[in-house]
Parts: sequence; structure tokens; C-alpha cells
Amino acid sequence: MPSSTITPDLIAEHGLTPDEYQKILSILGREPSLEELGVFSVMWSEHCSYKNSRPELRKFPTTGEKVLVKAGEENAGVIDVGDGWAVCFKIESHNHPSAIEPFQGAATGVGGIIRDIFTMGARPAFLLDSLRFGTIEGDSVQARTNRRLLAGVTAGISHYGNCIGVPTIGGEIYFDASYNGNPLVNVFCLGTLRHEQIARGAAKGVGNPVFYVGAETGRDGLAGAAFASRELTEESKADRPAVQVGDPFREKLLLEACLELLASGCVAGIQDMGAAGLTCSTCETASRGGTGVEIDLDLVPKRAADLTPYEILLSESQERMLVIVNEGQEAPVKKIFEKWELPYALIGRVTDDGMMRVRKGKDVVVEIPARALADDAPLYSREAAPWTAPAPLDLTSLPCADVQSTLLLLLAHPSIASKHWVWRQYDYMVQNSTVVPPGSDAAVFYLREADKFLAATSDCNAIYCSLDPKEGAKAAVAEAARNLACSGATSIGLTDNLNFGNPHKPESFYQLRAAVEGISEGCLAFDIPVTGGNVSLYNESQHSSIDPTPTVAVVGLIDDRAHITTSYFKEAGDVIFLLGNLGDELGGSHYLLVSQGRKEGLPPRIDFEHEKKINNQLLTLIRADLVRSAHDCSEGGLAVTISESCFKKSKDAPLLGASISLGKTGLRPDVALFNESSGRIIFSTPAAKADHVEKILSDSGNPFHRLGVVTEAPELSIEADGVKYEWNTRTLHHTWSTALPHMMQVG
Amino acid sequence: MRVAVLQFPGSNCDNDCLVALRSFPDVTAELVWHQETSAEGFDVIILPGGFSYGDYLRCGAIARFSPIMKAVQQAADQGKLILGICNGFQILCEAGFLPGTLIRNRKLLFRCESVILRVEENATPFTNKCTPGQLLRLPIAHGEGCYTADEKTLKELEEHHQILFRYCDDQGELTTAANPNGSMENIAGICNRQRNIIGLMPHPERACEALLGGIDGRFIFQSMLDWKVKSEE
Amino acid sequence: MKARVTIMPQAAVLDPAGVATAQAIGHLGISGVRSVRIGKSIDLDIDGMTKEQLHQICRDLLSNPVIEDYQLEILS
Amino acid sequence: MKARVTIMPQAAVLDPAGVATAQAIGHLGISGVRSVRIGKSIDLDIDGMTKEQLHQICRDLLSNPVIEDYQLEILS
Ligand SMILES: Nc1ncnc2c1ncn2[C@@H]1O[C@H](COP(=O)(O)OP(=O)(O)O)[C@@H](O)[C@H]1O
Ligand SMILES: [Mg+2]
Repeated sequence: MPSSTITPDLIAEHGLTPDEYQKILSILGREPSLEELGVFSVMWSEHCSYKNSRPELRKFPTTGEKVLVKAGEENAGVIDVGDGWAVCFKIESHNHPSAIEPFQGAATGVGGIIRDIFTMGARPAFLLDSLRFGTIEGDSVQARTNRRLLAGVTAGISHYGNCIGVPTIGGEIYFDASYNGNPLVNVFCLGTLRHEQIARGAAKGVGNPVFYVGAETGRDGLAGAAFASRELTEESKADRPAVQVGDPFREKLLLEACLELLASGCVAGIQDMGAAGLTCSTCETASRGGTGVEIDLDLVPKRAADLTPYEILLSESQERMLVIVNEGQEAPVKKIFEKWELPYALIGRVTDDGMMRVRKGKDVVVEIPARALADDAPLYSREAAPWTAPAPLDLTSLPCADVQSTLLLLLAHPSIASKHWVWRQYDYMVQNSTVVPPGSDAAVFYLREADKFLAATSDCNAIYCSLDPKEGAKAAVAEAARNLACSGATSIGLTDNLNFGNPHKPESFYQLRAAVEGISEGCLAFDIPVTGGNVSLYNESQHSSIDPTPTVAVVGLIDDRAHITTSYFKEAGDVIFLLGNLGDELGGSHYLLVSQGRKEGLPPRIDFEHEKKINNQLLTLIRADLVRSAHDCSEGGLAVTISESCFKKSKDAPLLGASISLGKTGLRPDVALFNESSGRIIFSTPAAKADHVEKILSDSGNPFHRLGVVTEAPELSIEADGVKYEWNTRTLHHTWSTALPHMMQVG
Repeated sequence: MRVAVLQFPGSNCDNDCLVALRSFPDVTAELVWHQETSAEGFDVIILPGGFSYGDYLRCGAIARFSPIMKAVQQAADQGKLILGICNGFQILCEAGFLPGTLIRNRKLLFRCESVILRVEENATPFTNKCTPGQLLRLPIAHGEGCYTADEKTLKELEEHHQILFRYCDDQGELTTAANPNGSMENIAGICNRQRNIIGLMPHPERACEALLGGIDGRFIFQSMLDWKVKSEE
Repeated sequence: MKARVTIMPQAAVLDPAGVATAQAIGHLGISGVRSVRIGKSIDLDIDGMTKEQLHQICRDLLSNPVIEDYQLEILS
Repeated sequence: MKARVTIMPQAAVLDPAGVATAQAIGHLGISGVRSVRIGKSIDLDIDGMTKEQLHQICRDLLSNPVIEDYQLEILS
């Protein structure tokens, strides 16, 4: 063991506290080597160990009849979808790398989550991307930077996803000043597999050979996991490691090779090298297998000859896997690697002593009990500052904005405007299975081999979360479930990405805790298991934290292709209903933001009993073939929702109009048209069936309103309390569809 | 009809082609790995879309050196049908089977959407089920689909009726707005002078199923099938 | 031995990236750019290869003679 | 005035296109390529611009300093 002097400075540089260092000493019974210190530092970073968030994450409901692999057990959870088929999905963040280098940061984010999925034995089927940027309007340096970030991130996702051939079929984007300098890039991937194909990331079978396959190791993203667990500062931008560059072509080969390998039956365990690369994959496989692993760094394929052991261990080069092969079956495995022209090497063996042992030739540079390293990371219960509820909005001091022009302002707000500029850069059709492409409430994907239809959506309104983290998190789950219901689907599983600021700040930690509680409450109410997720803390820059952003992605199943529903009105004469109440909550609304520049008040309250009733009611109607279109009501309220339903599905479809009457509401017009109360759905039904639908709804006791009809003329008219507001839907559509491209043209 | 769908490292529409082809009765379709040196026994060879070799260097530049390309040459010489879709079109141009080349979209961004094509020629094995001037709606998904050739080549293409598809608006007009990538003369697909090799940027295999929004791609595959049956009579 | 190959689009060929870059320079507030052309620069680290072989690589693989011209320099 | 900017990926940064191209040259049946790095070559045709402005363009627009290095040559 080479001796090294581990100074307090060195310990601090590795982001370890004196207490954590004491724990290392007691695990090892001696002073660590520099390499060992590096290994502990990445394994015990928040990114790998969840040391600040794990106690909170335990609150998630993770079980269910259909759960085949639970959250936290493996790289991603697995859910049964029937007939021997299963889906495996997860969401991951790549926020900090994208802040530094948007194109490569986003690209490698896509690569990373795809690897997580095929490591499980699943064939990646589709992606969603949930993005947050600072404001992009105007000529300020900040706005230019944010536009560059948006363009770069979009191009990076497009580059990686399109090349590897996994369609990006949905996502969301919001813009808010709180993300200035710290954009969020969360990518979701879903894969499909047969039950018997579930692969494990465990080093099973003492004596089994351990193979390294994929790209050669370089100095990329050295200690990136530790980097992700720190705040971004100007200095951290300066002393950053070599930026990771994604190679979607290599990953495509790796993906095909791994699926072929797993099908061959020669594999005892498999693990991708993600954050903390070789270090994390060796110690996690050993820990899961209850075994040890011994590898020799001299055998690792390298891009630069002069890499030190420390660098090899901590490198985050992309597109690499660790494969544990059944002894004696090396030959067919090598043949597969060679067919796909991938660099590979036999770098070690599974042992029985529970150690993660790393040699450089004859010298042992790391020798750490694997289980202690992987599972005994320190856990912290951080201090949470009690939250003070914001003052409720005082309508009397709030002037009523001009309704007519405000709808246009809302439709032009980049968070509400069409994201077509973004998603047409994604190949959302490759794999020939996208039934509902981006643009509707949820994307629908045809699982051809299984003859099943999946729907997926991602949601989070961070304004709500910043005003009331728990209620905001509940709203995210409610919206996702409602989006799925509007598409004809029942929710089957949820994965979350918890994006927050520094957990050492009590208010940030409170937000994390409250968000977990809110998501849990929603999952229990809807009976959706949490199948896994990702935590990204330290999202701060310049002066403040980001708005808390607990993004959820929810997957649903549609029981019959006839029940696939989209948000666009289909035919003039169809009758339009509102399922739910008219609502009256303006707190945290985009109306307030757009007309007053304010993020204030209490966000909409969530009543899960009501949410469930509404969703079930809609699904019952869809299954009875009574629904032509359904669209959930969210940012911008009723007026925006109805406008969007008038917009067309494709460029040659006609633009329709709608004639709506809200009747006597007793509300101010701005409240009636733009409030964002939850649990509301706008749907349309053929005229001949409208009375029947009305009868069903009356009998059900669910709140509803028969609002009006879809019109041939491209005009939207909304009457409320005797006053009629009118717009040309061509104007509305033009405003909505050109807002983002116009902003992005400025350069 | 026996169809070989070539699989280069980085192809990603290979399976989509298989699925589309298998929806036709009397078609058998198989993947053929790029390291193979023979395509004996196949009537049709398809070079599918994707990113062969990551599209590194230039789209299609590396794939054209794959061993299977010798077999493509042989099949072409025997008058068999060769269809290059998207990346396959790029490979055929790089390999010199078709004139000209495909460069970066004029507006520089990748574009995925559905476009309208005007069928310019129907006296070919690939378009005989279409009427001249017929409009087809097909998806595109590419970043480098701007067809470019020198003037002499363009003239020859016209003279020999080798331009099979052009981008147009829903009235059949060849407008700039309807051209998604800035290709010369709104060209979307061409064939060789012998009319047995075709390349096009749009994806017919993505438009063979009503569930996915359109079936106009079936005209192209059905044309090939009919041609095959007729040529055997 | 090291060689550098410079590949530029032929004068008659449209170079949209070059045009966009020229515009972007204007947006930076710097005037005086007449035109921009974007090509590739490729560095090869080679060992025991004839000049003829190098030219073959340039012709057959690295450049596309339909739209590009190349220039080969032996650096060391 | 004409200037040429050569932009290459930094030494420590992965160059996937270079790696694939090096392999492809092997497939061509030509051995002896140790490595290939692919960058950009940009020709500017300019008029009345200071060297400082040119460097600014290289830094802020043409190259990505996070992963690339540039070299500026005044040709005429
Ligand atoms: N980054 C993105 N990538 C792909 N699709 C997106 C993206 N952002 C938004 N979309 C799509 O645009 C549509 C509208 O998004 P959004 O307004 O968030 O929907 P909702 O409010 O119903 O959740 C959805 O179909 C969504 O998938
Ligand atoms: Mg939304």
C-alpha cells in the first residue's frame, strides 16, 4: 500500500468533513491512500450516496402488485404491464454539466439515462425531457445566455437521442429567472423487456471474470459526481474537469452488444459506469452481490497512456459498462464485443472476501470493504426551516387586467407558448411506434411486440412549489395523472427528479422534505408506486437557489387503442364540457406573472379525492366512446386551455373555433378565465351524444359545466356574466406558435 | 419478394423497415449485417435510415466502405432494386451510386415533421402505383438532407427524368416554404439512369400504418412489389 | 509523422453554416466581415505511410470531391 | 484581408468523429494511422477589423473554449 499523507486540506478538497474522515479511518482501520480518499469522496457525495436526501426518500410508497423491481434495488425500477411484458423507466438530471457546456451536458445526460435502462436488460423505447431555463426575452446578457443554453441543450438532446435512435416523444419547458445560470436538464427514459429478461447489477459467482467494455477511459469529467454535489461558482467553472463528450454512435453499439450479451445467457451481472465510473460500478456490483471484486487498472483500456490510478478510478468517461461473465463463457462474450467493434478487456474477477480491491499491476492501490463503501455512507437529517405560508392574494388590491389582450400575452409567454421549435429538432418518430407525438397532454407509444399502448408525461409547476412546496408537489402529481387520464390512460408508475438548492440551507431542506411528502401523498391517493428517481441538490448560482422543482414523470397504460385521446377539438358542432369546477384560485398563476410580474399568493389547493373522481369519470366516458378530445386545464386557466384545444394537431388540419358561455359565475372576468384551480378538464363530445353525457355527469354528482360548441369559424368567444370576449383563433394560434421561434431568432 | 435490409453500425431505422415490409403479404424481409459480402437471393436491397458510423466525418462517408457495399454493386449491376432511405440515400450518394450529395439543412437545424411530396415520375419500379403529380404525405427526420449537385448533374437528372419526388405545398406548388431543407429544385428523391436505384430523404416506412398517422409510404413499397411481379411475367 | 488536411467547401457550393456565422458576427456588434466559409481541419498521426496513400485517404474518405477541395500538409 | 482560424478539440477531450475515422481508415486496408482528430477550419474574408476583434470573434463565437482551442492566422 503506497503511503501518503492525507492532510486536512486534502480531505476538505475532496468535500469530506472531519467526521466523515473519522468514519473512513474506522472502516479501514488505517489511513487511506490518496486513491481511497478519492473513492470515498465520490461514493459519499450526495450524487452517489444520497446522504442528505435518503432519509426523506424512504417516505415514498414504492410497493405495488405490479412492481417487479423496486426503487433503489437496481439501476431503475421495473413495472409489469401484463402478458409477461414489463417496462423499466427512470429520470436523471444533468444540470451542472449542462450549465457549463449545454450541448455536451445535455447529450451525455441522454446517454447516461439510456445506459441505466439497457443495463436492466430493457430495450430503450422513448425519452422525455424536462427542462428549465432562465428568462429568454429581451436583449440582456442574461437573456442571451439563456437562449444559448436553450439552443445548446435542445441540440444536445437532439444529437444524442436522434443518433442512437430512441425517440424523444414529450417533455416540458418552463422559463423563470430563478434558473438564470443554473438550467435544469432532466431526462427520462423508458425501456421494455420480458419479465425473464430483467438483468441484475450484482457481482455474482466467485471467480467469475469481470469485463470492461466500451469507450476507453480518459480524463473526462474527473470526479463529476463530487462536482454535481457542490454549488456552481465562478471558480468551479474555471477549475472544471475535462468536459465529457458524448458518443451516441458508440453507445448505440454498446446498447446492441449488451442486449445481445444478456440474451446469450452468459452474463452474471452488468452495471453501467455512470457517475463515479469504475469506482461506483465495481463497489456497487460487489455490494449487491454480497461478494468482492478485484480489478487491475493496468488492464483498463485507456485513451491517454499517462493516466494515474486516481484518474482512472474517478474518470467519468461515457459509454462504458462493467460486465460480469459466467466463468467458462468468455468466448461467446468476446465474440459479441468484437462483432460490435467495441474495445474490451478482462480486468478482474469476483472474489469472496467482500473487498473492492484495485491493483495497479502488483501494487494494491485500493482495498475497501465494498458494502461499507456503498451502503454505509453517512446519513444526515438536515435542519428544516419551518415554512411560512405566503399571504393569500388580496383581490381588492389587484387590478383586473384587460382580458382581451391578456390571453394573447399568456399564449406568448414562453412557458405556455408552443414548444414546437424545440421538439421538431427531435426525431420523435424513429422506432415507428409514436402514436401521439409531442403537443398533446401526454405522449402515446405503441409497444408493438406486446400490443400495448403506453402514455407518458412529465410535470412540475415550480412557481407553485416556491410558494408552497408541499401543495406544489401535490399539484405536479395531480397534473401528471390528469394528463394521462386525458390521453385515455391509467397511471401505473412514477419517477421523480428532485431539483433543489443547497440542503444545508434550512429553507431548501424544508422544500425537499415537503416535496417528498407531497409526491408521496399523491402517489398514495392515486395508488401509483414510485419506481425510482434522482436527486439534484446545490442548484444555486449567483445569489439564490432555483425555485424548488420536484419534477415527476408518470407512465400510464391505455387498455384499448380506441381509447387513445388527444387534446385537440375534432369537429365543428361537437359539444364542449368542463369537468370540474369553474375555480377561483389566482395564487401563483401565470396570469399574475404575465399581467403583474408577480409570483405571489397561495397556489391552487389539491384535493386528491376530487382529482381521482374527475379522472375516473373522464376515463369512464372515454371507454364508453363518448369523448372526442380531452385537455387538462393548467397554466393560464380555462381560456388558454380552450384556445389550445382549438389549435390543430398538424399543419394541414383546420383551425377550429369555440363558442363558450360560462353563464353566471359571480367572479371577476380575470378570475373566471385565468384561474388555475386544479382538477379541471375540458373535453368535447359528438353533438348527438351530448345529452347522454350530460345525463351521466348529472347522475354522477361530479361538478361539470356544459360550456358550448366547437365551431367551423376560427373564432373563440367566451361569454361570462353577460359580457362576451372574442378572439380570432388564427391570431391566437399565430401568437402561440411563433413566440418561441421569434425569441430564438434574435441570437 | 425477398428484401434485404442492410444493417450498418449506427443504422436505426432497420427494424422500422422490417416492420413496415412485413405488413405486406408476399414479402419476406431480413436484416443483413454490413460485414456480409453477399446479398444473393434477395430481390431488393434497402439501405435504411439512421446514423451509420454516427454520421461522423460526413453522413454515409464511412459506411460506403463496408464489405456489403460490394454486394450492393453486384445487385445493382444485375438490375435488382436498391432503395436508400435518408441515411441510406446519403450512403448511395457517397458511394457514387447516385449523383450529387446531401448537405446540412439550409436552416441548420434537424427537422422532424411530415412533409408533402409531389410524384414527378411514375414510370419507375418505385412509383408505378402513383399517378404523376400525385401528392404523398411522408415524414422526414434529418439534419443533412439538402440535396446539392452541380448544374450539369441537375440538367442530366431532369433530362433523364430521374427526379422522382419534390417537396411541395398542399396544392402541389414547389414553394420555398414547403422545402424543409433547402434542397436544390425542391428535390426529395432521385433515381439512377437505369431506374433501379433510388434514394430519398423522407421515410416511407414511417407511413405504412394508419395508427401512426398515414399510409402514403405504402405506394412506394407496393410499386416495388407490383414491378417485381410484372417483371417475372 | 503528423499531417494536417484542410477541407473547404468549393466556392460554388452553398455553405449555410458560414452564412449564419457571418450574420452572428454582425450580431456581436462587429462589422467588417464580408464572408465566412467553414470547412474541416483534420490532424492525422501516422506511421509509415506513403504520400500516395495519404492522398488516397484524403480523396476517398476525408473529402467529398462533389462539394469539397482538400489540401494536405505534412507537419513533421 | 483574409484570415484562417483552425479550431481543434482540446487534447484531453474525446473526439468521437476522430476515433471513428481512424477505425475507418483501417477498414480501407491502410494501416499506420495512430490517431485522427477532427476540428474546423474557418476562412474569414474581412475588411478593417482589428486583431483584437478577430480574437474576440474566435473566442466568443467560432470556438467553444470549454472543449476547443483555436489558432488564428492572417493570410493576406
Ligand atoms: N422539451 C420538450 N420536449 C418534447 N416535448 C415537449 C417539450 N416541452 C413541451 N413538450 C410537449 O408540448 C406539449 C405541451 O407541454 P405542456 O404545456 O407542459 O403540457 P401540459 O401542460 O399538458 O403538461 C406536451 O405534449 C409536451 O410533451
Ligand atoms: Mg403543463
